[in-house]
Amino acid sequence: MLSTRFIGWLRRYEKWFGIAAVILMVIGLYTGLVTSSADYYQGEVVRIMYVHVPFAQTAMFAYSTLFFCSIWYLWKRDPIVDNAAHAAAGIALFFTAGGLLTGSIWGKPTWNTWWTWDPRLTSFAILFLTLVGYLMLRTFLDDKEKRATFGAILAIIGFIDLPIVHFSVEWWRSLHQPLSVSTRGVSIAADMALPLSLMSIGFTLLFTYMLMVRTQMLYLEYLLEAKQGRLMSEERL
Amino acid sequence: MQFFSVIRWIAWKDLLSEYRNRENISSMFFFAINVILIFSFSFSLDPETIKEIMPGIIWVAFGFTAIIGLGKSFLVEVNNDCMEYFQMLPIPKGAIYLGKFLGNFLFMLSVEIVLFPLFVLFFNLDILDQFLKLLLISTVATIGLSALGTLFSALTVQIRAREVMFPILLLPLSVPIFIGAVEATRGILSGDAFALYRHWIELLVVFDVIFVVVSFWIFEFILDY
Amino acid sequence: MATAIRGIELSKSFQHFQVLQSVSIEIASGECYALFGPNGAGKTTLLRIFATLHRPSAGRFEIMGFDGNRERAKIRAAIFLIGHGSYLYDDLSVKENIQFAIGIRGWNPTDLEIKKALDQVGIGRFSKLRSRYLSAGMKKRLSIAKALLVRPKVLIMDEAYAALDELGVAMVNEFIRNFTKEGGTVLMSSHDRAKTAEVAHRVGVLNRSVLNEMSVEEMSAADAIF
Amino acid sequence: MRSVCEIGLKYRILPEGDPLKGLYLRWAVLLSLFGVIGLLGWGRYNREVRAQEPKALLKISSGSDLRVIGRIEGGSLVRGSEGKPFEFTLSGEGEQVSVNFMGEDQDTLRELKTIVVIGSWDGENRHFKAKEIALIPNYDFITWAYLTSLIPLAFFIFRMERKVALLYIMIKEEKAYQRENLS
Repeated sequence: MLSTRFIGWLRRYEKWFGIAAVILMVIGLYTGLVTSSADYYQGEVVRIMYVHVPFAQTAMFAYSTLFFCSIWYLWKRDPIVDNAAHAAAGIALFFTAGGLLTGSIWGKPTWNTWWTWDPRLTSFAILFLTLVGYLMLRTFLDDKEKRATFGAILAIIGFIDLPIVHFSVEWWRSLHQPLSVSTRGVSIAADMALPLSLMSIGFTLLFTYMLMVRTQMLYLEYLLEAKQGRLMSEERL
Repeated sequence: MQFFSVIRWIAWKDLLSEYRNRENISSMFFFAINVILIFSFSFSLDPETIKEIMPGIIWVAFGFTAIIGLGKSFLVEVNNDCMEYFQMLPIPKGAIYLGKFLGNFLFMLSVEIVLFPLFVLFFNLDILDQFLKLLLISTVATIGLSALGTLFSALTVQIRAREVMFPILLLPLSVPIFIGAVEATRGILSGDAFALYRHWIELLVVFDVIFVVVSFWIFEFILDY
Repeated sequence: MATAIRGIELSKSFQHFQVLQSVSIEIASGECYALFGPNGAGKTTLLRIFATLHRPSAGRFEIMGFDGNRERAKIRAAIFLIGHGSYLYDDLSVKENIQFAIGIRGWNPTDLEIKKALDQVGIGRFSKLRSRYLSAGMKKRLSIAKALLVRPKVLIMDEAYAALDELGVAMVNEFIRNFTKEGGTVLMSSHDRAKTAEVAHRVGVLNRSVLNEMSVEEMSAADAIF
Repeated sequence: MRSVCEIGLKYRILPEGDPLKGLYLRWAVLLSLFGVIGLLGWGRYNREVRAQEPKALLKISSGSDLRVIGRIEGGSLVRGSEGKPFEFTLSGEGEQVSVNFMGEDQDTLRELKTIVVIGSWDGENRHFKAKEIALIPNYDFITWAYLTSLIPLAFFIFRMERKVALLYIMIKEEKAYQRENLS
């Protein structure tokens, strides 16, 4: 069973992840915005990629974390894993919204539309709704164990559903929309690959850092409430 | 064989209660009729347009039916704390899920079968010769919908804001079912060859298998959190 | 005598509110143990932990030698809870409700057995009535009829005499006496000292999440037990 | 299974000093760091991406490596082939300049399209010799994408860290870690 030792560990090591993330992101942003060249077809707009792709990747990464934490929770029933899952869900929701937003802004100049029913966009929209549902479900449940378990169930079901959504939309789109608007990625030149990989790794580290901070936050909230609750119980003695 | 007897007992109980009070089926049925009526007033009824929008109308009506019917399916278990009784039973909990799923599936399917003639009536559709194919698609789509709906009904029935949470959870995750069902229905109504929409039915079957199995496995945690 | 129920340092908190604090309890087979305590003392919570409805926040328990965290299915096969919930379906008749509740446990009693059990708890003539029309006392009797048919090794009764009339109380006491004589264990909570004294072998007072044990004589002699 | 609280007592994880002060200091450094990158990006935009209108071009006598934005006038485009340059008139804000371009045919080179030409300007002949053609610089999309993603991200993390710091302070004040409350 993971324990508060784990929280102490988070507290001790979180800063290294944060620092590494900031260094990589600073270099990544510098190379991305200042030194790298523009894309042959898209021009300068391709620079949105350096923030959009890491956002989307991090969202997927955070959702996978939520999925694995959920399975782990159902297996071991360790409350701190539930805190981690809850933290991952909040972060995943944030990055999903950011990914959708930056993707939309990128889509306007490249495909001349804010939104298209692309499989990836659709699965991200579904992911967004699932995460909102997850967090809402948690707020509506009072019992701590029930909240953790039901949340975990929803997260697992949603994670399994996501590839099916992606697949079905792909089929559906091939029927209804001409594939003239290609939403596949741009071919990557060498001086684009550097900022992109820097930002990707940086965001992964940043996510780890955020997960560590947020898990602590949720755990401490619980600890504080438990403390106050115990004071309440002791008043009766 | 206790496993199958549990499924049988649960389905027996649900069907008998439903036969006695008819709450669920009648509310599903009349709700769906209202949806059909509103649609028939809001669209012009020339035959070409109807063919284009009909699959959507059919599955919107069935979707609402699912929200009304499946959402309430675990209410009867909560009313007299029967969920607790299930929790204390020394039996595999997945069997309880399958029993509830079976009942829900039968309710949904029977409502859908009754509704098809009404579509013919209100929209002048000529689907009677395709009825068996429509039935096949309804069956595979309804299995998936009931599998997810039964699970989410058990998940949301004990919480505040149950009526809101159930569709919020069910609808996004059942997007593949609706896409598959609408496309296959469209294929039938426009008289396409079976091979042209067969892959949608296969998709629905895959979805059904995955979600029945996963829900069956995961249901234990809902009862025994 | 073998130990039927053993709770070791059980604690439970709801929403950070500690209901039970390190409660240890040991009940032998064939014993009837009665829990007393003011409202909100944690009696129901303790019973529900033993009925595997709640997981303890800390501590562990065993029932018939089975571990409370790992062997819950085996515990569930051995226990039966008569609690606040009636576990009835409003649109099924009394008899159908019993058929369902027992049948789903894997045993189909004959009509005769059901009739006998219903007669024993005094609601035989209502067997065709839909359970939505039953009164609280009749629902309680129906639960006892289920217990008669299930024949568990451990019977857990929350508020054993609640909603029952005098005949019902006598019937319950008679039932408990027979049940313990045959080796069954009863863990019950109650508010009626006089009636409990007729059947209980030992008594525990749960007050402010702490358990104090005493004998039946001590309880009957005391002016107030909490 | 021991309660989380109980374990919390065993491992002292409370921070030393005032966690809020360190937080604000850290964020001041971070914001200035990212501000510098923003400024560098802005500088690069002015240097390499921003394009002039033809009107501004007419005011200078000559120059090379200039970037001019404008619309290709309808009917003015003469397509070049083997060795012959493309010729067209670029217009914007009522002024026009004639442009020739040596290079390959491109999708963007069509009448009534807005493009950016890069090359040298001959003020006396009012003639622009383009060596490269670029897309319209839509830097506002890029700016929006970065601002709408990174600013909320910073805000999100800042609030999280601040909450953690505050929680540590509150727990310290509540003395949640002292043994005396546990029997």
